[in-house]
Order: sequence, then structure tokens, then C-alpha cells
Amino acid sequence: MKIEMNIDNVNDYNIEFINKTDNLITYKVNNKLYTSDIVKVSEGLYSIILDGKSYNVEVYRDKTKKAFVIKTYMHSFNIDIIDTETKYLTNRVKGIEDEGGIVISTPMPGKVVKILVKVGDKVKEDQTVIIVEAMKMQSEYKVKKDRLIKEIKVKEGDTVVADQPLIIVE
Amino acid sequence: MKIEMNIDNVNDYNIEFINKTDNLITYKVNNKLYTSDIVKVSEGLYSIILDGKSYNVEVYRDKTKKAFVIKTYMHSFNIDIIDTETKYLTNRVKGIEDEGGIVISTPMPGKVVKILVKVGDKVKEDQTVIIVEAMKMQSEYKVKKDRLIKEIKVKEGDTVVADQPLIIVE
Amino acid sequence: MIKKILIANRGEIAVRIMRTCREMNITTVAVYSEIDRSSMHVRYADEAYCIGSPVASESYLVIDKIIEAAKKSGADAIHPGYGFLSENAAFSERCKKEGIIFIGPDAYAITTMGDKITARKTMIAAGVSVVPGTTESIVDEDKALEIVKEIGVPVMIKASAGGGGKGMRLVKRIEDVIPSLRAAKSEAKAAFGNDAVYIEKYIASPHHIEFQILADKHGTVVHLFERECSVQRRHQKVIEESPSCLLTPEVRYKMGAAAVAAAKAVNYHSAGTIEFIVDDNLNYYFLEMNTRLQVEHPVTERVVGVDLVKEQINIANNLPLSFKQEDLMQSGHSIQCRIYAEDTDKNFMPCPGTIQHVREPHGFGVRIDGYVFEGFEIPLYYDPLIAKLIVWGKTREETISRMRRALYEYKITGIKTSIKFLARIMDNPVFISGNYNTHFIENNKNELFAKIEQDELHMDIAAMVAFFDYHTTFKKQEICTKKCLEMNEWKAYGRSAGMNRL
Amino acid sequence: MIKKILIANRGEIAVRIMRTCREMNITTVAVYSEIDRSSMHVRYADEAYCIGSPVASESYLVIDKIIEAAKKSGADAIHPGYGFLSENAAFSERCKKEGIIFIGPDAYAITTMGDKITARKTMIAAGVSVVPGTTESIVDEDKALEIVKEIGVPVMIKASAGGGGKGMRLVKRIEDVIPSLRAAKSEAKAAFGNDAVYIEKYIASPHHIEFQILADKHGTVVHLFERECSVQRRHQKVIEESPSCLLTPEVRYKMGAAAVAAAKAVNYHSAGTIEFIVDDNLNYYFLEMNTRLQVEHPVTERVVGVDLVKEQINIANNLPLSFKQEDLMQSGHSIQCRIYAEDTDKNFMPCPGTIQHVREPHGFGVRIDGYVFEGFEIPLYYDPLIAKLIVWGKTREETISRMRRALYEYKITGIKTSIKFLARIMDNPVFISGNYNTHFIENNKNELFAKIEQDELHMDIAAMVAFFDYHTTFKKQEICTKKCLEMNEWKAYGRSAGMNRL
Repeated sequence: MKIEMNIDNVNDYNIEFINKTDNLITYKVNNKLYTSDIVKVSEGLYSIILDGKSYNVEVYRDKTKKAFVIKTYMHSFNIDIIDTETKYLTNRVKGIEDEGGIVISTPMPGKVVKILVKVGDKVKEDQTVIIVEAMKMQSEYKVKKDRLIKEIKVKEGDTVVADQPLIIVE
Repeated sequence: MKIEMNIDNVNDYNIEFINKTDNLITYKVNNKLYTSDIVKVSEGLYSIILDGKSYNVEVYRDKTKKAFVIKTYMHSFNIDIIDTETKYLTNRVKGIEDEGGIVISTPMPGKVVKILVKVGDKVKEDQTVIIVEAMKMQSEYKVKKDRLIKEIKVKEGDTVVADQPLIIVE
Repeated sequence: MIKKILIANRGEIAVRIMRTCREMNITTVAVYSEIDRSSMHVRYADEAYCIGSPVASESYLVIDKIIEAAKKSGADAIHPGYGFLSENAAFSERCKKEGIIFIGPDAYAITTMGDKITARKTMIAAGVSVVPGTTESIVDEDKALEIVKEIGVPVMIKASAGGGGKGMRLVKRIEDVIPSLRAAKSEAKAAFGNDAVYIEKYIASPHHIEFQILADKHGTVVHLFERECSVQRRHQKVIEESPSCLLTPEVRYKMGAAAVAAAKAVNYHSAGTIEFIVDDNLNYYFLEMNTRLQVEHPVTERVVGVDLVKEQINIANNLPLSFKQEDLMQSGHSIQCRIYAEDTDKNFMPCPGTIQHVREPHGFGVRIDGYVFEGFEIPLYYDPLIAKLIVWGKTREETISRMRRALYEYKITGIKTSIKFLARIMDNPVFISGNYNTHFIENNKNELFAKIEQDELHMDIAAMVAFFDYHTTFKKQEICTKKCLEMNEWKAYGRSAGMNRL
Repeated sequence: MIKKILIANRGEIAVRIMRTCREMNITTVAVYSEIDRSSMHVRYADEAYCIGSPVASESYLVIDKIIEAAKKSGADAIHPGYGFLSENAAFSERCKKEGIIFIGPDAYAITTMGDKITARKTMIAAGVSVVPGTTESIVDEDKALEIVKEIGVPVMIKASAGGGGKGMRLVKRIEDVIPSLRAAKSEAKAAFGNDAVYIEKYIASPHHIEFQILADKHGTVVHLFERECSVQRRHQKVIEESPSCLLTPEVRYKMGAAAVAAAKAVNYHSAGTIEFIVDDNLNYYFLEMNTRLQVEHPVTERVVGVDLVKEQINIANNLPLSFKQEDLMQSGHSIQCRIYAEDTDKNFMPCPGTIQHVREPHGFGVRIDGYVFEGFEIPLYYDPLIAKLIVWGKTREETISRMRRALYEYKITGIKTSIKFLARIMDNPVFISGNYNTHFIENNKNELFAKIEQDELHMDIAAMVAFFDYHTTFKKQEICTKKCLEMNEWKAYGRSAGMNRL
């Protein structure tokens, strides 16, 4: 298992679970290997023994956001875990455009609720072009820059699969 | 809502929820009415203000058993809540016979798995006569005294409703 | 003898007073605003009455409601704590009229000491030295100028009804006297509805040192030595200690005698505090008297060994003091740190919120007067003080080491607190030297507010714990899902069983 | 100077020692058995090493493992706490050989005081009075009979290597001497592998009073006054206090001098305790010396104002004591209650289990030395002591009131504790009078173990809360169900998203 997190203003912290032998867990943190003994002492309190040193770590977790405040004695860190759900939620709010800036697609299956543009429209940065509903949540997809609508590949009411191209812009 | 409980060696404590006005709840406890302000302070800790007096009550609950240890300052009480589920579980283990000792029935819907007797059998106290399955649990129904099987009203595989007579004994 | 006391307060001080009541077998009555229903003082008390909405002016400050609760509960006496109605002469008077013992001084002492100009005059008459300046409210601007020239700049212009720095002006040049005077007057008018101001000599390197006194109703007044309160931020005390590093035995003796004289001058009874301003040359001047228990009273309790609340109650019971001045001595050293719910990096902005986890320090020489607990939501309506950490040691050095250890052990999650900031003061060489004045925090702000560099190892450890916690939580939620499904089956059963039985 | 200390112990005493180390800027090293991984001492320490299985004889008692951990961590010194290896002469010797400072006395003092007959002889030689009786192991039964006739019945026959009441016989009639002697010998042989026994005069109304001493390596020995430890149950101390109500200043002075002489007789250094047995006429006799820190050391710390662990470390650092006998005095009164995880209604059966909720008392004069926390499972392998509650007051009366209040505030749920039993002792008139001896619990068992009548109002309140909690829980589980369903949708999404991306 591998995960990405943002810690304070450091993005893309990579953590990978390597293995567990008895009570020792090995993690790879940004290419450094740590083998430590981690135990949960009580809610929000962890004890870590690493190279003979004893650390107490407090965890304050915001259950809905996968955002943590983690405190060692002198330090306090704000950590956001970036997993599939988080990425989806981020995208839902911020909209998505593919890397080339050509295809607007959705990262998850859903139903097209509303198309707000027609071919030939000139749209402004951050303008919403299409709304897709999934799991009772409507997501607005926006363009990241000023764009021209070239092709609309779906219509309102269509069911779409993940990553299906919806609108082509340029 | 009304509930029965056993407190220490006092059985059949009756508590009934009467009403709630703002933060005041009225309960009827064995025919006495109490109107008090009850709040949960934190896990396992309650504060009660009753007739201007402030009481702190600690609750230690065994999640699986509906058994509580409740402590006021000087006193400690063991409380068992007797609700439908508890009654069912008790019955499932102990078996049930109606008050007259004539009809064996089940308190809940289910399926007859096995009938262990036939008409005319003489059965001993505590002998299992029928097995009914509900919610993936098989319940053995036993006779409370030595009995004679008079009539069998169901057959194996039958679906039965709650309180349906299954076997008549005398 | 008092059998039941209503505590007209909340938070740590209400609990602290109730502790002593319990030790004296006195029944306690709490009053609480709606938001304080789960608060510690309500649960600690034997009885509790709701007195209104969270806004203090509609509950804790309403004399009628407090009196009503006292009558309803049959309380013999009321302890006002500090803040709220504690220095309200009308409240003291009202209690008297209602036949309820007010655990504190008479209205006369409160009124006299409450107005700064009157207090100055009374002290001068009693032979207690005050900061050089005017004894009357300034009406004539020319006369004001003359006085300033006489005592010499810099001077302070202060509101007679003042407090918290309002209506206060530091004047460094003669030409600024008149404009500052006018500004101070209008500010005082706006803040207190009273534009009376007076002028005092400004002490450049001031130490705030106060003397605790106890006075019974039979004319005996003793002092319980000093508290050094010079670690302040915007006139708010942050750390207090006893004894003061500054005082010599001779000055301590003289100031103690002055404090006793000050209390006698207003026929004081109960516990009170005489605040002095002391300059580097050990000249001391009466500043004001607090006619109530102070937030910092525990350092005196620890060093002198006297329970001040118990003495207040005994005095209210008309008992004579059970000790004489010569029975009292300072033993060892004590420091108090005030733990606030505040963000010390963001200009000490109050940070109310819900306490997630608390671990309090313990062991030899450690006392906590607090009131928060896990799951408690600190209301935003009141003072953000959540606890006082009071430490004792044989020497000041041992006390500082112990305070550092206790602050290390003190863990509060869920909200921001001043704990780290206090730990930095304990590590500060100027504080450690003992040679500091009220400018300490301002003068040492670079060290006290320096950013901590994030350490890579600790960041990696935090990352691993976040990962571990995230992982474990997911496993838990799966178990929960299973349980819920079982629950649903029960509910289905309940419904069908119910139906069949109808 | 010592920079890093390994604490060869667990529980409250390990944490207590680490607290002082932290105050002295000394790095701490914990050792722990597998079951103690989450234990407070492991988390409080700067470093921690696992030394084996939960059974003490395979971890905390294994000298080699402790030494190995000390070497691995680079510890300069080892503090043994109490119990485990604290009075093991071989361990003290081994540390010396390994170049690690043992924070405690030399093997010579431990060995001499560890054997009761040797200790008696040494004390007699040093002029310290011992209970009249034999100084040699009894070999000749006739001689034994002669001695008993000389000192007069009743007498006690005691095992030389004894402890905990084993190999001990009370003899009230001359004709029982020989059979009791034989029984004691065979019991001693079975228990300690050593059948040496001796005879002592039996004190009918004994008080157990001990003196704390501190001795540096430069020949200075001081005593820190007495602790009264007569509240015992089967030779286990339950409550300790200082000062003792029994002693007069004269007797206190003489016993202090005797305690110092006793320590000097074995070239003692570090902290130690001289236990005396005192009869109603204030005759005192040396009983034994504990060559380590005692469980009850905090009452002395509080009354005398000295951190005993700090002094032990300073002594281990070859520092001379920083105070003289005349600098020390007893100030106020202190009582310690031992809080055990035990069922006092079921013959004090230990009750290990998981702590659900803890609320500790605080405020003026209250100290807790503990180590448990919410969610901690008390292991069944070790002593069931979970905390010590130490209270100080100006007078004994105030101390008892404060202890009563502190016990009231102390809430531990999830396990049975001795708190209620201790509260009854605080309410007991005999205890309150101060006129008690070691038979106190036995003599007052009717009052101390009386059943509490269940009160109807409290039962009804308990019933309402159970109902309320039951109700609320059901509501919560419904919310949980909703959340789980959402979670399931997420999982379904995860799967489908994964599929589409492959």
C-alpha cells in the first residue's frame, strides 16, 4: 500500500508500507526506510519506538476530511491524505481538464445532468461547462483557462463511465 | 417507550419515558415520576440535575450484553436491560412454553428446521422438541416439565410467524 | 456557621472554591448559564441552578438571578470568586440586605478601592507611598502642566475608573501633555462613562509586585508576603511567582507593613491584594487594591501553606484568624503558569473549541487548578483561561526545572494553548536570571516568538503515524459496517414481531 | 556527572524517577516486558528497550538483560526503584563491575541489612536498641526455651531471611515454644531455602514507625523524620503519614539519631529507611532497614520539602548533601493512600482489567504518583498498585479533610479499586483520633467493611441513566449505519474506477 500526503507546505510526501514482522513495521518515507514499533495507546495517542528512542505522537483527525493534526513534542504538523476519495472530491469542486487541456472527462461513473455550453462557445477561465451527478452529488466541471468549445460528445441524461470524454475544448 | 430492567437483585424495574420538554425529561420509574435534566458529558459520564441537586453518574456498558455497571458516588449498581432482543436471546437458549404449559410457540418469525418428537412421545423436562431458525440462529425449544406431545401443528421447512403455535403438549 | 455556599462564578475558580467547601463539609450550590450545563463546576457542586443565557450580562452578572438562586437553594453565603460580581459593591450590599453572607469585603472597601483617585487619597492619608502625581481629577489643564513639570516627564495619564489599559496615556514630552490629557479624558468617558483622569510619574523599569493580605472582622490584618507578577502581556499577567527575586528582606518587611496599613485604612476584611509598582532601586508605590481572591493566589498558598479560600470562609464566619504574622513564613519557591486557550503565534487570539484529549502533569510539587476535560467545548463567551499550573520547588532553580517538566507533560489536543509559549519563557535566560520587569515579553519577543524549524525526522514520524491511523480507521469502519447490518436485521425483526403481535 | 539513567522498573515508581531525571536534564531509558509496551514508563522515557516476557523472572528480574540494555543505550547509571532488583546485592555489585553507577547502596549494606540476624547484631553493636530476643540463629531447642522464659511470653519466632509473614510464629504459652519453633523452621526452609530463625519479644500494641535517611559518600548522614505506617493489612502498608501522632519531640529526636547511627553502621549511602517498632510507652526497637526508596517516600518529600530521587542522583554523583540536619524540619502534615486495583469486599483480591475512565483529583495540597490512563489494561503479572494519592495540610485534621475530598474526586471506572475503602478509613473515628496501631484494620473491620445500603433514589437515578444511555446508543448506531452505507458506496466506486482505468 502506498499513499500520498501533503504535510504543511510540503506536497507529495510518499509513504509506502513495506512489511510487518512481529510488532515492527517498515515504511518507506520519500525513499527513506524506517523500521519502527508503532502502537496505538488510546484514541488519538500513539507510541513509536524507533532506534531505541521513544516518541509520543498525538493525532487529531477530522473524520470527514482525512486531514490530520499530528503533534510530536515540539512540532505540530498538518497532514492531508490524498487518496482516491480525496482526489475525487478535489476534482468535483475544482473541475478537471486533461493534461493536454483538450478533453473534459469525469473520474467516475455518473449521469450528465446539465450541459451549459454549445459548440463554438468561447468560455472563460473557471466557467462551468458541464454538470455530472454521481452518488447524489452534482459535480461542476470547469475549464482551467479561456477555451473554445469544439465538440460535445454526450447529451443531458446520458450515463457515463469513468474517464469517458465529455467535451472537447481548445 | 417502556423498558424493563433488573438492578442488582431487584427484578422487573419498570421505566417508561413520559415526555421531554426542552432539556427536561420525565420518566416513570416503578410508578414514581421524576423530571430531571440529564446530559451526557462525555463517554461514560452523565450529569443529572433533579430537584436542584447535581448528580454525576458513571456508566460502564458491556456493548454485547446490554448489561451496565452504573455508579453514583457511594453506590454501584449492576443493571440488565430486558428488551425484545434480550428476551429473544434468553428464550433462544432457555426455550419457551406458554403460561398454561400447553402451547409451544416462537416469539419471532422463522423457519422450522427440525422436529425432534412425534405425537404421543413422552418428553422429559428440558428436552428439546423443536428447532426454529431465524436470522441465521437456530433456537432450540424445550419443555419446562415432563410432558406428553399432543399435537404437532407444523412440519420441517415451514415458515412460521411470531407466536404461532408449533406443538401442543400436556 | 455557614452550611451552604453559592458560588457566583464558573470555570476553574468555581471548582477551586468548591474543593475547599467540600473539605469544610459545606454544601455547594453552582449557578450556570445555559452553555455551561456540562461544565465542571455544575457537576462538582451538590446543587445547581440555571440562571440564563450564555452572555454574562444575562446570567453571571445579574444580581437578581444570583440572589434568587441563593434563596431557592437556601444558601447562607455567596462566594463571588474573581471577575464577574466579585468587585461589585452593590452586590456586596445587596447580599447584606438579603441576609446572605457575602464572602468578601463590605461595599465601603470595594467602593473606596474601586475608584483609583479615592484609593490614592486614602493611601496617602494612611501613610502608604503612592506613585508621585495628582490626588484629584484633573480639571485645569494649566495646573496639569505645572504638576507634570514638577514631577518630571515621563508621566502616565490614567482613568480614575480605569482598567485594562483604557484611558491610559504615556507622555514623554511636555508639549504632549495637553493633547494626551484630552485624548485620555475622551477615551475614559467612552469606556467608563466617567472622564476623571489623574497623572502619575511613569516608572521606566517597573516591577509589578503584590502583597496578599488576610483580615478578619476583629481588626487583625496579616500579609502572606509577595507575588511577583511582572511577566505580563498588555497588562495581563502571564506568570506569577513567590518570592520575588527583586525584594530584599528589609524591603519585603516594609512593603508587608504598608500592605497591612492599606487594608486597615479601609476597614478591610476577607482576602485582598495590594498591588505595588517597584522600580529598580526598590522604591515601591501603591498601585491599587484588588478586593477579592486573585487568579494567582495559589502561589501564595503553596509557599505560605495557607488555604486562602478556607480563611475567607472562616473570616465570613466571624472567626478570628488562627495565626499571627510571626507564624507565617515563605518556604521554598512557587511559580504559576496560566494556561489559556489561545494562539500565541497569532497575537494571542482566543481559540475556543472542543478538548479532544487532556493529559495533566502530576508528581512532586505540581498543582493544577483547572476545569476542562475530554469532550468539553470551551465556550467563547468567557475568559479563555483553562487551567493554572502551579509548581513548587526548594529553590527557584528547582521550581523552573519542575515547571519545564510539568509543561512537557501537559498535553491538550483539540485546541491551541499557551503551553509552548510558557515553556519558552521557562527556557529564557532573562527569566531564569530573575532580573526582569514588566517589559520582559516585549523585550524578549524575538526569542519568545521565534519559529521552530520543522525537523525532518519528526515530520517523517508524523507521516508514518498518519498513515498508520488512516489504515487502522478503515479497518474499524469495516467492522462497524458489519455491526450495522446486524442491527438492521434486528430492526427488521422488531418490526415484524411488532406487526404480528398487534 | 550522570547524563543518562536506565530505570530498572515499571509502573508509578519508574515514571516518578523519570520525572526527576527530566527536571535534572538527564536522559531516561526505560526497560519493559512485552506486556508493558504501551505502559506509561515506556512512553515517558526518552529511550526504551524490550527485555522479555511479562513474567518478571524473565524480564525485570534478569540482571543480564538489564545490563545489556544499559550498555546498548549507553546509560551511565541504573536506578532500581523499589521491588524487583532494588535490594539485590548481586545486582549492585554487577553494576559496579560493569562500570555503571548503581543508584543505591553498596552490596555490603544491602547484604548486611538483608539478613535479619546479621542486621540485629550490627545494630546492637552500633548501640541501636532492637527488640529483646536472640542474636543468633536458634540451634538448641532447650536454649530457646530458656531465652523465652527470660524475655517472657508472648514472643515472635521469625525467619532470618524472612518477609511477608512467612516463617513467623506468635507464641503465647511456654509449652508452644518447641512446636512453633519447629514449624517456623520448616516453613522458613521451604520458603527461603534457609531454616535460620530467631526469637523476639512480641509487642502487643505495636506502631510501625520508620525514619527516612539520606547518606552521601562523604560520611554525612541526615534523617528526614518519621513516617507512621501502622495502617496495615497482613503486613502490607495501606496508609502512611508524617508526622506520627504518637511521637513526642524528644522521642523523635532520639529515634532520628538512632536511624542515623544505624545507617552509619553499614557505611550506608543513598536513601534508606530504618523501620522501628514502637510500643504504647514509646519504647522503640530497630526492626529492619530498607536499603532503597520506599513506596511511601512522597509523604516525607512533602513535609520536609526534599526531592528524594534528586538527592539519590546527587549522592550517586559523589556530591555532598546540600543541607545539614538542622536545615531540615517537618512542615504541616502529609498522608498517602495507596490506590490498588483490588476488590476490598472480596478479601482484597487483585482486580486487573482495563481502565475505562479516570478522573484524578487536583487542587491545593494534592499530589498523585500514578501511571494508568484511559484504555490501559493493568497487567496481572505485577503489583496491583495503580497510584498513590498524597495529600498535604497545615494540620492533620485539614489533611484528612483534604484526603476525603481528593478520594471523592478520584474516579476510576472499568476496574475495582480500594478508593472507597480508603475513604472509610478517613471517616473512621479511631483513625481520625490518631491513636491507632498495626491492629487498626483488624480491630475496626466491622465499620470498615460494613455493607452500604442501596438507596432508592440513587437506584432510580441509575435506572434512568441506563435507560437514557441505552436509548442514545441506539440512535448512534443508526447514524453509524448511514455512514457505513456511504462507505460501501465509496468502495463500489473504488472498484469501478479501478476497473475503468486498467
